[in-house]
Amino acid sequence: MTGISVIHYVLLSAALFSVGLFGALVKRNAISVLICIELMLNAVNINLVAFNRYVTPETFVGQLFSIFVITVAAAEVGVGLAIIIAIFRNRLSVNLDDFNWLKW
Amino acid sequence: MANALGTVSFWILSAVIIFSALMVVISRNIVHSILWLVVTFLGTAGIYLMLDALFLAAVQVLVYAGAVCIMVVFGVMLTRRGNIRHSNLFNSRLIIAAPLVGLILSAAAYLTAASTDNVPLSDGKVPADTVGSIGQWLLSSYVIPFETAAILLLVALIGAVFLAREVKTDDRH
Amino acid sequence: MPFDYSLITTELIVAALGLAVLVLGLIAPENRQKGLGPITVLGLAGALAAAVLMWNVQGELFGGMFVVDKFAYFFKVLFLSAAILVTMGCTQYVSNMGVHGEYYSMMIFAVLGMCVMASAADFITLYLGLELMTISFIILAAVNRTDGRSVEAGMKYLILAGLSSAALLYGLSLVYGMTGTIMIYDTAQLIVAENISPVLILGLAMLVAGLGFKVSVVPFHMWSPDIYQGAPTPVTAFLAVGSKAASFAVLLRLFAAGLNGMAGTWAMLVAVLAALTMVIGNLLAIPQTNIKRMLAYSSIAQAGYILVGLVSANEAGIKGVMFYSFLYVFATMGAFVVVAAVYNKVKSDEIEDYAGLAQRAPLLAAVLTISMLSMAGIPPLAGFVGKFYLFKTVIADYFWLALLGLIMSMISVYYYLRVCLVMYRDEPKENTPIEIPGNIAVVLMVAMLGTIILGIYPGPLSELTNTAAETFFLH
Amino acid sequence: MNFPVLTICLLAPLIAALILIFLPRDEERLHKAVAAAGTFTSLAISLYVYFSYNRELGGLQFVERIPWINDLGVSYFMGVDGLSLPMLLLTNLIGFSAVFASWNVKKRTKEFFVLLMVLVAGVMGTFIAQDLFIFLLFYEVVVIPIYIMVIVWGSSKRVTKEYAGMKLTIYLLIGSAFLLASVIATFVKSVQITGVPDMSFHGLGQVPFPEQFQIYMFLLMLIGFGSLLSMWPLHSWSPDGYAGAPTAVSMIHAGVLKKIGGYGLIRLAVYVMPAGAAYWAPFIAVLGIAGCAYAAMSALAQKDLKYLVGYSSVSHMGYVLLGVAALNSVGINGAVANMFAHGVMAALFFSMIGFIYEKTHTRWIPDLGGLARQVPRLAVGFMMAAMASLGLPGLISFIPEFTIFVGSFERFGLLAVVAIAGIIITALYVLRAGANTLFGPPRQEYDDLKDIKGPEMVPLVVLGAVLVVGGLLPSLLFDVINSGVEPIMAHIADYLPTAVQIGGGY
Amino acid sequence: MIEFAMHHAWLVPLLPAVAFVIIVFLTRPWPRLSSAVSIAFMLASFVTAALAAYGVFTDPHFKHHPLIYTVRWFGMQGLNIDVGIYLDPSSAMMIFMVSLVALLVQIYSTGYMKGDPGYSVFFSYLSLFAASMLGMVLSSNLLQMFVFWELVGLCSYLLIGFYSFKISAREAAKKAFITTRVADFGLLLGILAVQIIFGTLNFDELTQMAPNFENYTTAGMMTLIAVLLFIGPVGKSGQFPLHVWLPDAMEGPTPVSALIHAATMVVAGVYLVGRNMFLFAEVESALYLVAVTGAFTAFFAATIAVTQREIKRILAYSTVSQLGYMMLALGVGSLTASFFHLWTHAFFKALMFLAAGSVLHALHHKADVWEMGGLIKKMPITGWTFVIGGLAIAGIPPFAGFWSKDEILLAAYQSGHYFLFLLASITAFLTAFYMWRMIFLAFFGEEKPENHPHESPANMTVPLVVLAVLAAVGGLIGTPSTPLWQQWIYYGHPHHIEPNVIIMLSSIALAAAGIGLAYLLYVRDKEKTNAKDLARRFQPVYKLLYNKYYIDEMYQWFTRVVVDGSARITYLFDIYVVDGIVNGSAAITKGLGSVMRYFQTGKVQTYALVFYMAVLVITVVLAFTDASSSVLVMGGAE
Repeated sequence: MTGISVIHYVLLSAALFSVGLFGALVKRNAISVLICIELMLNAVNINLVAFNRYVTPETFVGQLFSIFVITVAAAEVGVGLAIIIAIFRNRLSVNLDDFNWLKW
Repeated sequence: MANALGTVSFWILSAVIIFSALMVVISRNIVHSILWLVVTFLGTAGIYLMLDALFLAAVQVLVYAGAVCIMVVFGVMLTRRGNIRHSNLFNSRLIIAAPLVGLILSAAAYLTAASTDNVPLSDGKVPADTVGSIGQWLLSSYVIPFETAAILLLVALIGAVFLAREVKTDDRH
Repeated sequence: MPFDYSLITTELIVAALGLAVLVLGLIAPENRQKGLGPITVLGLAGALAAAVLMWNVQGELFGGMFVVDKFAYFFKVLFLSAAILVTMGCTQYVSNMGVHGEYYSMMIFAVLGMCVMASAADFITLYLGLELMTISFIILAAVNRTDGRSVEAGMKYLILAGLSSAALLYGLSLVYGMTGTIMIYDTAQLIVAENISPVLILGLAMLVAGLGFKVSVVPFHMWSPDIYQGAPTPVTAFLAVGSKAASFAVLLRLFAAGLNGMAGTWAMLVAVLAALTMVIGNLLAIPQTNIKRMLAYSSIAQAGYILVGLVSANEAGIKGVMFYSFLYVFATMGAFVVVAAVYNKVKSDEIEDYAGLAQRAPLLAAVLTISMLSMAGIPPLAGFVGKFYLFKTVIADYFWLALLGLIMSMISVYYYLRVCLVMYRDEPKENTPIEIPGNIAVVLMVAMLGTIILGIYPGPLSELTNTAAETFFLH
Repeated sequence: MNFPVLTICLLAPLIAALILIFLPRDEERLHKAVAAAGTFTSLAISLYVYFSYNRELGGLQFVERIPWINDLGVSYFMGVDGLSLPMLLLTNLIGFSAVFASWNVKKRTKEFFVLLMVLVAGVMGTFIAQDLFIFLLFYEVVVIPIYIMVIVWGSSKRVTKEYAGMKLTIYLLIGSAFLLASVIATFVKSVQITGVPDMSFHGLGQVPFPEQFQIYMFLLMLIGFGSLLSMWPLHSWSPDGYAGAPTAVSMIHAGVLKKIGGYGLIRLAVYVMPAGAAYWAPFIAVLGIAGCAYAAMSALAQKDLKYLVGYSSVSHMGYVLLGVAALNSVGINGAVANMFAHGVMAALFFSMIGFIYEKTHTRWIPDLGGLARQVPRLAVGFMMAAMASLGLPGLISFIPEFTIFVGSFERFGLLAVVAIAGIIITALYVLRAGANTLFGPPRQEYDDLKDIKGPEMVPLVVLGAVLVVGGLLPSLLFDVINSGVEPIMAHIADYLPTAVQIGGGY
Repeated sequence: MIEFAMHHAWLVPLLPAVAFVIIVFLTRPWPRLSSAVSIAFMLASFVTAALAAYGVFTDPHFKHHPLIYTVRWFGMQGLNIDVGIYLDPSSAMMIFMVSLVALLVQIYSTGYMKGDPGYSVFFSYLSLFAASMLGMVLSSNLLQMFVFWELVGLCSYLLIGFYSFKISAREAAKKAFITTRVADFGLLLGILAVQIIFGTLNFDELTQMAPNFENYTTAGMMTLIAVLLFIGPVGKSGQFPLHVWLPDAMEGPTPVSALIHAATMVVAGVYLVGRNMFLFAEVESALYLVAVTGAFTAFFAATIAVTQREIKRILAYSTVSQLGYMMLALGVGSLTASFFHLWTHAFFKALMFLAAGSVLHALHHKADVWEMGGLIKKMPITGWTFVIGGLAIAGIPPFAGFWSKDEILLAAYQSGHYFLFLLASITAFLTAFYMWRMIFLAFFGEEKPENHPHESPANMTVPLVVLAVLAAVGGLIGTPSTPLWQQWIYYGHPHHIEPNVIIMLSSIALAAAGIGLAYLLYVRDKEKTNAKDLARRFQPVYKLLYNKYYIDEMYQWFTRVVVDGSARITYLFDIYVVDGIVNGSAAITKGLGSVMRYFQTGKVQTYALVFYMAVLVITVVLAFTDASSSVLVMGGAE
């Protein structure tokens, strides 16, 4: 593999992470932000899997790690959506900027 | 040949992932976003395949592209209000966030590129029985994280049910 | 690989208790739900007893992934004590809220997550412990669904915790990639000062951010005032104590042990962050009018003090962190239990509604005062000794930090005393005394006496933390 | 001495406080009685200790030492020497008097006396602790009770009592932050040098700290102790604080609490950091002198009695600093003695002002006048305090001042003259205050004032007696102090510069 | 008995002190008892003093070897102070005189103060004063002397302000205290310098050291010390320019004026200089300063006295003037003359004050001599004793004042200070004039119908008579033919000054002229037109004199404008600058908190933004500053 090294994957991960971050920072919709966080976690997973492949191919450390990350991410989305639903009932909005009762 | 194929597929997959991810962010309609998200996830699964992580690719498709996205769609439906076409707008932070993220990306890219020689590369072979090995690992060395993850899922489940449940008026005595 | 279950007795008890309470909560009739509180307390006490009894039983599981040393035990004892205190002290608050099973089980699972964190010696265990704790807290923060603020707190915590987890993970993945291991103590050998990959700098920043978020270090602190204010008081209390202490345990393992080779890179950074944290935490606490928010800022400042212990990254520093975290339990629990008790009666967290508390409930006023002063580090209360131990470790190299810390802690007295002013000087709006149920009184007395005794006679705890800190670098 | 006399002395007020907590709220007389009993016990014990202290032997006596925190080398180390003994006695004299000066407190007596007892015990602790750490434990115990007492029982005038209390508290605390930093650094350095943690004053005194280190540390300690001692220009908490505080607090604060600053300066800063002391001495002297003159001038412009005494006490502390800065036996002897003297005098002053305020509801000098006719005993007390304040021979403060003058004149020559000139200004403002308050045509509105009597007389009798006895028999004070100062001087002698002498040898 | 008295001379001051304590703590509610106690103890003290004095004056050994016994007072390394008794002819003379006058004044006061609500207190003060004064006289070292010096000042303060409800009394007391305090500042500095240079304050040791002062210090320093020490007496003995308090001190009850502000306390300064002659004698210039101050004060006060109207004020200025004489004598080096005048002055001035008190008593405190007249008929004892006093002070032989004043003039003349001698002589003339002006106005001439004077009771007149006798014959022990005084009281060696008949005669002539002029202006000229005419003609001078050269006003201006002004400025500086910094930093801290809290917008993505911004900053800073990272290394050498 002369063309593609681990660094390419890491760079891809960085890019994906940045896109996710960008989305998380600029979207109004809470669900959208949640999605973007998932993008960031995905980026991490790319990192983990790539390092697993190139650094520790014999063990599955990286892969295992990403499996757990996926698990946690799923759980987070579940809880997240539940909370979004709860707060939507309360405020009739999913715009994160509306949730500013707690401030200063 | 294999290398060339690998290189080409990497670039294609990368382009797909980044483009779809950008579309996730850019779409003004949240449903479109979710669809683009699926594309991203699928692209990622492709990357996993390239990295010999077959099981993970499968998990990615099942859990992410399937379960999570469906869940999110439900979330959207439950909280839908007003025009769906404008359900996923930008807020006013764009002007700061964009350069910020750009800078983070450049810093990360610069540092990553600078560390090319520092990665402790290994020439080891990937064991053939991926799924079996992962199962072995999970239930031996990684049993504590595994059990913790189990409890975590339980917690998330209970919590999600609890939080999303309609608050009954007689809930409070 | 031998698997010694006895090493995870504490975790097993807690997990079992959590499941039991969850199930009981589901099946118990409405009017019996109150019984869950005592059950929780008893169960946690059992786990605490186990942790204490196992003090000398040390070992590792899975080739060092799960380390059971005195350092871990110490923190487990701390989490469990805090959980017991907060559960006991806030039963009334919880039953007013009307959520039992879910609340108690989440609380217990949060403790479980913390226990896992305390022992975690690899990234995966660490991450899962952390996430178990975090998700429990997200749910706990939003547990009072009828209160918009509570849900908002949950919402904010969810988003920000997700973002910070992503940062943490990203950092962990880079460390993993640059070393090829996820074992913390192995990284210590692999990362040496002479050879640091540039990308590890990014990783380091991400790790600092991710864990700094959990311990609310400025500028990663911004979530905490909002969440502390919005979440139900017992949750806030436990968040302030447990979450913070567990994250410090992880922070110590990760930085003082794992990234010790990079200490030259991060020591100054941590020192600056600690200084920032102290300053911003204290300054922003000054204008607050809501006591929970004020305590939130104050606990940010506390994190700044504790972070000082990390700067030196040696046994003395770790000992300082442990010592301070422990006494911080008493102070914070004392303060928040009072806040909960007052809320039960007054239905307000505004400082102005504490008027005349000294006359309505002298005990509450006294405990709140003493707790706050301990946080400020006024001798002879425990906080003073704790600060002494912490600042002792940096005074030779970072004198400015120690001086700044001491000055800021004296400035903090300003806003603590404003509460005292209202409690002691003002006449109560209504003159009925606030009765204090037995269990709350016990918690308050424990918190108060703990604060005073640790301050006056810190010898035993000091010895204990010394031995615990000694085990830290042994792996 | 196996019997823990000092511990009992320390615990007596605390036990009284504990009893008070369990007494019912409305038993006001009982509260006062318990408080009086507690402080009396301490007073009796400290008198016993004072007079049974072996002056020929000197050194630490009545020692109790129990290991306390091993890794910090801390021990519960109680003992008295010639330095702490007068301060211990002073604390209890004033504590006891303060109870009676508060005899007319009506509001929330229980809390008041609980806090007062804690206050007394805290101050006492600083003076008998021979371990730096234990000293620090007691050092700030008192700040919070004082704050609460000021805001609840204090009085507002030019500034609100809330402001005054907060200023007092925060100011002193921030000052103490510098002290704490230096203490921690000193400790760490000492462990570095000797390898053995030891927090006792004696132990730290034996450590050969590098000179540069001593100079830095001394400065920090000076800021810490100096702000407590209301060293110019760190004094601005003092007048406001005293004005806001209730009588008992003003008495204890001006009387003894401030003295912790001077005491600590000698016991810790000078003793442990002699090279630093030698380096900074001229600077301290200048600040001391500036304080004397400046505060005296400010006092001259005051119309509120408590402000007047507040500034006056700043001025007097200037003398103490000057004595310390002299860094000779005479100067330090004088400084310690002056702390004692000023304590007694200031306490008496504040208690009398307290009574005046209680009875007339004003402290504004132009609103007063002719009280000598209506409340003669009060006037006697006031005048005694005033006379002591201006350093009248025959009362306690003259000899200490004289001693300070001798000590500082020897070292600083003409510089000291400015401070000595302060006695003129002092006389001016003190006499003006006395004259305008007590003398002149009696005012009708005060015709039916009741003179102090019964328990109210206690401060006057106790403190007045000390004023006179100490003035007539200064050796009672000086012999004890000297037995404490001599060892310190012997210890630091090597570091001191040779004295600037006027003319030839002496 | 005599031996006992001498060796227990500490009883002399102690006895009145005991009386003070007894009165204050026990007998205060019973006025008669209090006065009895006071007088009894004073009598005992007087007897002891007399015996001790007798002992001293019968044994020539004491001329050069004072009887000293001391006990340790307090001490430390570098400063040891004793208290003790120093009994030599001078102090023996002083204790005799002081206790005698004090006794007489106390007896007198039983009448004068009768019925006063503060009767007991008054006696307690008198006792305290006597104790302090006697203690001062007997002091064996400078510090002890200073202690009692201040205590007499205190008593003076208390007694001047005895009628404290009168604003004038209150102010006068304050003024007295503060003025003397200013002077004592100098004295204290002097004492400090002595302590530091010689290492001791004991008179006996200092007496040994002073002649060899070069071993210790320079002449300049010695002069400075002497001048500093002299400042104290300037204040206490009412020398120019610190004399201002003394006339005002007349606000006190008249016995007090007699005792303290005429006979005893005010001469303390003279005594102090005399006691420290060994220092002054070493430095010519200091001595000259003393002489000039004395002479000027004598003249200056006399000029003021000429125009004053109140009886006690005239006497007060006369006291200032006479004190100037004494200082002059000291300054020209004659301790003998100075103390001799001190001795005679004590009697005649006490006598005059007491007599004046008797007058005031009779006239219900009407003080203006112009409103009196012809009193001698209604008050013969008072009047004639006053006349004796007047003759004595004017210097008419053979009354006491003549001999002592003559001694002074002689000493001044012989020392070669002719100008001072001239000044002193003019003063003698003025003294006779203003004194007799007062006597003529008050006691002779027409009676004023609105006055209803009556002679005072026996307890007041008896002391007058005793003092009158002493004023008449008290000088006979120092006449040229019987120079007993000169043989006992001196500094160094006895003066054998040849009597100078010319000086003697001229002084008599001047005195007579003064009296005569007074007679012409105030007795012969019934309408006093000439006097009034003179006053009118020299209106500016008259006003200047009548207003005491406006010195009080100058001082008042100084205190009000300079002192109070700078006090005000200091205070404003304190609350606005020093406090301003404190409050300012507090405000900044609080302000920062209040401003920064608004960054906490409550919007979750803002928080996230800050979070990642921090990540960026940390990364960049660490990557580009940290030497241990390889980034820099890569960009550098490698």
